Amino acid sequence: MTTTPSAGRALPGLLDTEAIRKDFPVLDRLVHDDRRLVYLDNAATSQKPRQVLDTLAEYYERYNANVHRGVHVLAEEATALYEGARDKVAAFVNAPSRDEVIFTKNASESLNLVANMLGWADEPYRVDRDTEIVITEMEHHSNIVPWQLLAQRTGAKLKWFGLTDDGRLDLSDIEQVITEKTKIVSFVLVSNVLGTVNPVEQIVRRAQQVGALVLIDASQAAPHMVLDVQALGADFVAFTGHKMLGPTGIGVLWGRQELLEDLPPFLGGGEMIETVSMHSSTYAPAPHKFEAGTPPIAQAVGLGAAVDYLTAIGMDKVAAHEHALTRYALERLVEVPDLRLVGPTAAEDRGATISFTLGDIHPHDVGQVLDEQGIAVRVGHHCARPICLRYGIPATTRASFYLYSTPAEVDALVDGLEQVRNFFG
Amino acid sequence: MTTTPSAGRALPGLLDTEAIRKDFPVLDRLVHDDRRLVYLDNAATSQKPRQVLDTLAEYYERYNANVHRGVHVLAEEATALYEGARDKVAAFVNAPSRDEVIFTKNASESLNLVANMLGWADEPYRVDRDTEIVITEMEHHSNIVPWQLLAQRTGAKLKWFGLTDDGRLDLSDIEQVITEKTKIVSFVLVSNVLGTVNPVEQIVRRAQQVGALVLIDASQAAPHMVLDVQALGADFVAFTGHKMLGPTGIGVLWGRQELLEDLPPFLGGGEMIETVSMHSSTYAPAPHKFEAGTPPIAQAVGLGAAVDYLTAIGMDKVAAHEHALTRYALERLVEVPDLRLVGPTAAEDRGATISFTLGDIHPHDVGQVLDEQGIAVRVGHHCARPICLRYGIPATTRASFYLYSTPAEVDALVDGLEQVRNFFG
Amino acid sequence: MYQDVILDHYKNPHGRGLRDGQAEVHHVNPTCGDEITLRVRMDGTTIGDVSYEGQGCSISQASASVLNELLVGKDVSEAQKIQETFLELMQSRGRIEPDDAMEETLEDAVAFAGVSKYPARVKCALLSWMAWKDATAQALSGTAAPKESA
Amino acid sequence: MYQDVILDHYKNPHGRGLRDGQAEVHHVNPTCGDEITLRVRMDGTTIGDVSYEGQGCSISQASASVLNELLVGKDVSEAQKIQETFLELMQSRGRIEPDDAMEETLEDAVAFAGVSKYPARVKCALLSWMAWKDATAQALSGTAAPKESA
Ligand SMILES: Cc1ncc(COP(=O)(O)O)c(C=O)c1O
Ligand SMILES: Cc1ncc(COP(=O)(O)O)c(C=O)c1O
Repeated sequence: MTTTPSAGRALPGLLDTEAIRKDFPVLDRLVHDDRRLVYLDNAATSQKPRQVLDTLAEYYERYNANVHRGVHVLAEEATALYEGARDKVAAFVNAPSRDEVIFTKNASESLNLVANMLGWADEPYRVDRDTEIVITEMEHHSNIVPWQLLAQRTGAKLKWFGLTDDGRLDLSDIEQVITEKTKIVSFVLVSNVLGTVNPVEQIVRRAQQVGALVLIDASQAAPHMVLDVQALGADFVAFTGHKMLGPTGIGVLWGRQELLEDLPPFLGGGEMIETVSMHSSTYAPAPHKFEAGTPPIAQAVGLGAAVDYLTAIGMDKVAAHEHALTRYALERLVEVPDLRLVGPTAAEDRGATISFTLGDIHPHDVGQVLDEQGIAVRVGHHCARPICLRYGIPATTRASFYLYSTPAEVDALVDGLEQVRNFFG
Repeated sequence: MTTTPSAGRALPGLLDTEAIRKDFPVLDRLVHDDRRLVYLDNAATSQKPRQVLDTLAEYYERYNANVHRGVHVLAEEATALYEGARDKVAAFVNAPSRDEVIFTKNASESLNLVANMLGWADEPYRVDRDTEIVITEMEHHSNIVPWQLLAQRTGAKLKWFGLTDDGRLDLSDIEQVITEKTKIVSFVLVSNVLGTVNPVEQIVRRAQQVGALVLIDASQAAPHMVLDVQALGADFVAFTGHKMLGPTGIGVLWGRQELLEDLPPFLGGGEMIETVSMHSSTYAPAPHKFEAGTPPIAQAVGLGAAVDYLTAIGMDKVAAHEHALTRYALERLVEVPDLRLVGPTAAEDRGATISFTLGDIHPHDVGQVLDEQGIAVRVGHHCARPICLRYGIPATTRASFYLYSTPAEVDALVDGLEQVRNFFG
Repeated sequence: MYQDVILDHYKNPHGRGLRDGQAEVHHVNPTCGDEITLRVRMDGTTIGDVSYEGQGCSISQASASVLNELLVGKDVSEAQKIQETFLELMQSRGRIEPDDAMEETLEDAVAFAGVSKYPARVKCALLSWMAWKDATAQALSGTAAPKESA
Repeated sequence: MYQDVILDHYKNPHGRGLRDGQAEVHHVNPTCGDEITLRVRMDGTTIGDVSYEGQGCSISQASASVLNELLVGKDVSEAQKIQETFLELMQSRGRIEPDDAMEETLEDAVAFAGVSKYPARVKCALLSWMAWKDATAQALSGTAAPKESA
């Protein structure tokens, strides 16, 4: 098979990727000597624009200081930058208050933070032996293991929604799964394997009926679509900086103010206290109560720059670009013989993450042969092994797109898969 | 008072700061229009050399990918860089095995990690109602609050060593403080307020007698002296990257391998598992077991570059430089009328952190007037309020030096304090 | 930031010391440890007395002194307006250039305009004002137990 | 990395399937989910049989096939030496250029030299060899319960 040249290049809704790609130094990289990198591993982590890298460099070269407690210029400036990043993130997700934005190290910490708060909370939030926790079978391990640990340690019961054959949540038994005993429902907004966008409203409505809290894992949503925490109606929303053009080492937890006030702290230490004596301590108001120790200052500032970059382009435009690309990719991938999609086959209610198997060829081999052509995809469980168990497959190959991805890269993938088949055929 | 010019410039043991300072862009910064920055807030955070910033930039511009699970070039390279940083840190602290080095987000997380492991551990490590935790009155809040939380949540008793009038640990009742009931003794190697270097051997010996674990908070030691975890004889050692020329957002916990194998995980999520099903999970071996989610990849790599920088200079040389400077600073500061040192007055067993009060002038005012002269010091409790309570003072002014600090900066501080006195006299 | 007015109040504080009042509050600035104990005595709707004791930097000390001078003897509604104006000024990050009307309202307190450029010090300047607001609310709602000086 | 030898073994694996043995182990490569169940039958100190079943990529499958071909019939001490040589080669990160002696010891397994450059794949290549080492130790110590094919 040869490339269908530029078949996809005129897709309506695409961004000006030629301009955008100039901002991303790594996209010029050659791999395996002379192959131009085709980076289709965006669900694992995104690349960073020069604007973010410049912000990081400038922070360290001019403003670097510890935050919050200093009266000197650098400390004031660093604090203003760090807290300014909080303002930016709050605006980005339409938080009612900046004080609802907690900086963590990654989405995993954000999710663990909620699980731990609930384990140590007083009534009515406390998770204990007589209560239930609800997740789904399509969660990332970071939204499974914290709840397994909490269930083990408190005696609470862990329940979950199963999946339909076409990669969507099976909510047919929602009233049996979410019950009066449920304290927390935690689920992913966009699956990092299937690409599925989940029906938030239906789940939130049922959770509210029974008085359960709702935590949404928006790690694969925040980078790709308009995220409005008020519209979602959840109590907590977690996401991670490195997948949305930001640095590694920074995550976010948004939580409703009353809850953050009522719930106990997680990590203890500097910055999160009001007053400390050897005998007892009181805690600062949120968000500081949940930010023990020197925060990831430069990383928060870098995330602020990433949010600026995304906002300047417009998250609706980013979503439209990815939607057009996903539709094109799905169309082209069904042409590949023996390719089986794992996840929704239509572009509707679906993100730009596409998992598949290719005949009997093991994903490791698929990924390796693609890599030899410069095409970077992810292979394996993608930290969501229950999905593989559910569909009876050892692993998948996953291609995932972002605002700099192009139809030509989709074509390269399709051509690459043809080579894989030839090689192992 | 006028500067005693270059009185200190010929001190034996000083590093070639002229050369070193060229590596630190921020040190050229002018503040308040035309004042050259005199950065004496190194105990709060250190500045970063160009070598570290270049490493960060290069990481993001060429190698950025998520680690551990990829078969593509970038993922392999990023993993090699991340794990290479672990090797560097392991060598830096003379760890018997690289697998004993856990990357966290800061020292506070490292300390909380140990507290949480012990709370959920099985016998013989488990901290519960019948057991005791020992800390000291000179701990940073990050080594107090986690133990207060653990004590509250498990019913264990929290005990501590008091301080002598000259700013040292009062170990006279060591046998009553550390007893057969003690499960963990956690203490600071170098105080971030007093500068005191604590007598590790005596405490470790007693802890081993009663079978208690020992955690050393080396946050103010790792940046400034040779740190050898084997020589310390502790079970865990915690420190933080941003104070040792590294980026923000990265910390380290070193722990003895058998302990890391036996103790339960803390944060759950991607990367820390071996195999996950909805019903149960098993965990990866250490260090991964304790590194849930996407780690601070770039920050670890940056810390590796910081460690390279420090190692090239030599930690013994860094210590000698700071020792000479501390001796000089102590000499000069006693000249300042009404200045009262808080902490040891001699340079022996003492780090390059000097806290003091200046008559009745509130530290906030001291810091502000110094800042107007471009001199950055820290004022307040320095996240160690019990020390202020112990010495009956509201707060202190703290000047802290590092490998790029010079005798001329000590002189500038002394002159600056004279101006403070004139202003509020 | 250290206007002469501020230094004067710092060196010669007005109305320092704890006297009788209907409500007492204790406020702390956790970032620096400044503390204030403050009592309010209402005579009807007039601020009869604001007495205080505490430790802190020149800014927090001078600010309490200015507050005492400015609010005692005023009607509570007027005092509240002054407090709001002061709060607005302090939160302006140096962006408000006090006009004549503001100067008339704030009198000596206008000298704190420069402090508003220093976020870490704004809390010092506001410490006594927040304590006063809190204590006054308690005194007016009658929930507080009367406090007497020892 | 995909030498013809490797692809041949992948497409036509030797000794695949579970047969009788004195010890059985199950090993998993958590980073990719490759799995192997492997049995060892010892005839005295000779490797009587190595039988296996599992799922995985071409590298892990081919490696098990090569192992079977290479070790069955050998004395255990010789087999252990071969295993160590293979381990050394795989952990060399591409830095060992196999010499004649190594080629003689490893036969077809020498084709995996290129895989050693790919850290993520080294574990695939070693999966069956680690499983074999484990199972053999169990069989020799006599701690394992005999396994029979169904
Ligand atoms: C002695 C000591 N321990 C712990 C910490 C906490 O480090 P971090 O804020 O990076 O978590 C610090 C510094 O703030 C410190 O000086
Ligand atoms: C859906 C989802 N949740 C959570 C995470 C965890 O994010 P992090 O690894 O940054 O903690 C990821 C990404 O790895 C993800 O895709």
